Amino acid sequence: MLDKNGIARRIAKEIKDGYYVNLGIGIPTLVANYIPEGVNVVLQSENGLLGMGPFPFEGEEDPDMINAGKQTITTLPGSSVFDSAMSFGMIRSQKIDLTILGAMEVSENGDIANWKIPGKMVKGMGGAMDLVASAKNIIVAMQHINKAGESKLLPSCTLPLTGVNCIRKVVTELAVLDILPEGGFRLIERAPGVSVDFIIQSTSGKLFAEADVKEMDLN
Amino acid sequence: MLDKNGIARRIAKEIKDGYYVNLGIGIPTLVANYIPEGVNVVLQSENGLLGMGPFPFEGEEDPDMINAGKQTITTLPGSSVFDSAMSFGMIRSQKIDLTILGAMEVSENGDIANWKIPGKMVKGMGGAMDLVASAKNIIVAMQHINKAGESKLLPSCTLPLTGVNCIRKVVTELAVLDILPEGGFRLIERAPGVSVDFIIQSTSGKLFAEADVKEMDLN
Amino acid sequence: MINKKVSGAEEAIRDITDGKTLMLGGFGLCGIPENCISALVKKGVKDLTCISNNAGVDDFGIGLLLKTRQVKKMISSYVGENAEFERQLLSAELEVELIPQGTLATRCMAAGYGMPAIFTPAGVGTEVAEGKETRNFNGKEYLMEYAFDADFALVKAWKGDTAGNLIFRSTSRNFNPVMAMAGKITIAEVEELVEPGELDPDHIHTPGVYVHRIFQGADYEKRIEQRTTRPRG
Amino acid sequence: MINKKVSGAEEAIRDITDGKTLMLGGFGLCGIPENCISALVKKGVKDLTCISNNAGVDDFGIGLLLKTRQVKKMISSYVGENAEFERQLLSAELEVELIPQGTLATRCMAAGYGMPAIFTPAGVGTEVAEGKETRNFNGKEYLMEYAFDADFALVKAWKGDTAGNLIFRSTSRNFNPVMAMAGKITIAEVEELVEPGELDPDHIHTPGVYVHRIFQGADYEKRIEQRTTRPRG
Repeated sequence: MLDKNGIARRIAKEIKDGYYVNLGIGIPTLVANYIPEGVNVVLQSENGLLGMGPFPFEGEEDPDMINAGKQTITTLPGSSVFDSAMSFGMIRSQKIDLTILGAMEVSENGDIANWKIPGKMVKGMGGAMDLVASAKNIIVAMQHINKAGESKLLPSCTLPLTGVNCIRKVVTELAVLDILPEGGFRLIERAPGVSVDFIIQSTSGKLFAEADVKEMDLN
Repeated sequence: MLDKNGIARRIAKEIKDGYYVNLGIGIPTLVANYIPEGVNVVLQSENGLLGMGPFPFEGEEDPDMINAGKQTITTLPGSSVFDSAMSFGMIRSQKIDLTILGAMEVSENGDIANWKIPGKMVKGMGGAMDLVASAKNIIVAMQHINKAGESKLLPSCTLPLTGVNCIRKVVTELAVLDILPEGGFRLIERAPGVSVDFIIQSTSGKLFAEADVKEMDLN
Repeated sequence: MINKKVSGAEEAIRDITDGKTLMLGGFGLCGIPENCISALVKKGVKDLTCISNNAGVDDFGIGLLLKTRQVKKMISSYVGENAEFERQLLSAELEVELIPQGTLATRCMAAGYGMPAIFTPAGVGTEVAEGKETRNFNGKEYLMEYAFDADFALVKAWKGDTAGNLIFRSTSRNFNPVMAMAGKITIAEVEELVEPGELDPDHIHTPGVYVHRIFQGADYEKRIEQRTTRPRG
Repeated sequence: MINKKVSGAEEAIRDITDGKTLMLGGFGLCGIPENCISALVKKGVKDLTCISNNAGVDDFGIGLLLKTRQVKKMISSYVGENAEFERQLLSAELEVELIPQGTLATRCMAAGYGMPAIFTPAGVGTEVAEGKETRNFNGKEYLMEYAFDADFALVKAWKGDTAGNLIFRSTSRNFNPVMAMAGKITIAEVEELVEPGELDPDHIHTPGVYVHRIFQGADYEKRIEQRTTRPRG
């Protein structure tokens, strides 16, 4: 079973040289730490930046330079700043090659819910609805099961949706799964030490799994 | 009867302190020469400039700094440059207080034609269609009669239209006229030495003219 | 040039009265019009509708206006990090319209660009789409969203000149330029106000035509919401 | 950063083949991609559809491509000042679609901003409106105009870096930034190409994400179309 950093490490392997990538808040942010040497990527932050760098050294934080998670950051040489309309313009026109974001629930037909728990929590969708509606290539980083052991990979989402029929790949603490265009999860890789049976038990949406599915390579 | 500079001089009197003004090609360009001292205006050029200044001194022409007539120009302190989309954005959202442009024909219901003579001349509408469709305040600078003595202020335009029901004020070599919301030209001022009768003869569209209409004050 | 300079925040907001719709620039606490917000609190104007990506935190930014109950309705994309806000929302003391961040930005831009409506795929199939017209272009569904209609836009820039030209610094740009274009009256507060001619025309982000009043703000706190650092060496 | 640098115009336009749709930046002869146009003439590629505000003059700019009959269709707003163009148009050798300048700019922007269509009042009630959907918003009529779909955008900037970031100079900016956003493949030629980090991120007009290939152009003529001056003192 993977921890958050393990999920981030596995997702980082999906990033190809020359990609522009948008990283959501939470586990997706950690992905930046695992991008392989020699793979040139540019990170977009939807508040208006291309070329996000690491956190600043202590004492060098600049209140005017933050990412979409409101964290103080730095920029890399070749970065550019723009306004929010242009930022979502480039997202809508699919200039961003890969979007990585978190989810509370994903359904077997690629729906995603991640912005609201009625009566309990309303933080808002931020840029997530724009991202999932526009991106050509989305990876969801999420927990496969909640603390009660219930699956979050469902036949259909129970929470208010963020986007419909838009997710094609999910990476959890247990597995890497594709979502098939015709519907249903397909098990691609299992996390180290996790059995196919456990993944089957932990997935309440329709799941296609072969018995000999390979274990993830995290290196 | 006014010459081109006279028309420009009369129109300049319509410009109020604090106006943003777009000047079309031809007579409208000349208006800039007659803006009274102490009246602060900012000239917009729709190729992407606010704060247009006079022509440069000889030898100081900059090929990167032109106006919408492709003339080399200078800028005044406080000018700003922007792209064509923003330029027409500010035109559509009515940030420009006054638009002055030329016309081949104007009709008694405020239609204007100024971009095409079928089979003979096709230069294109440039920004004129955007300007007349959006501006809240348009003054047309034009010849009242053509070389054959025929009126260009018509019951309805004969040439392809640039805009419909959008012109409210016309300044010609003979007169200043309003176009009434309910239709018809209304004579406001006559040019020095021009009789009301001659203006009536020279206007083929419906004209409302009182016998004692005042002469223009050009100073 | 046309001189847009006013003496300060109080003069700038003089005609903001109860019930008006305001746009407020900023993303989180970054690039927010601190001086205008303080002046609104001091003035005590009520029943405001605020269009702003976020709602501040409990004791800063728009949070200050929420605490004093001056806001009737918030139109935002993300309102986490504000307990008082969540309380007023869950108790229905505050109207809240949550809309996608890109839709928020583009509805501002639409107003500034004189476009009455725009099409976006954001929110198709979700509760955001309820009651909205959808339209298919090239096999993809879009929502039609209307341009905002705001009485005032309050923006914060780094530098400005008295002709109203604005330059923003780093990611404090965010919603400020699109809101500056969208307000019927746009009020800009800047860290440094200079004379016309001191800003390079090619560097200006918001041309002065969009700005009706400008002043140099005082005592900027520029609070950091998430201070993240890495160890040296 | 991702390196977008190519050796020159020939490599940059290598896959522009007969029948493609191109956007070309510039207003009149100001800010036009001189090197790319020369390379297209040399390559002899034909049946091009060119989206550009103007059509150049007889012996410069897009006029060079018209003279060699490489253009099948022009989509422009203003085509005066070009006798060969007028001849081909009146003899129907050349297809021409004239559209309002603001509509041209906004249809580019729509493509770059992922908006399939926009609304504009320009052309309502004129022949430009023929066959187009109209819609009333708040008592005013608008035309619905579609985003452009261009295979390539060819733009000219003043400075650029190898990451594709562009800065334009004075009014040579014009259509270049909106076309840069709109091309499926965007090729930028610049007067000065620098390394990433040499351009201030706050001064960049076109972020590198929009630019696929960039090169430093040679021998810019930057011809002046209307040389107007005033007497000294």
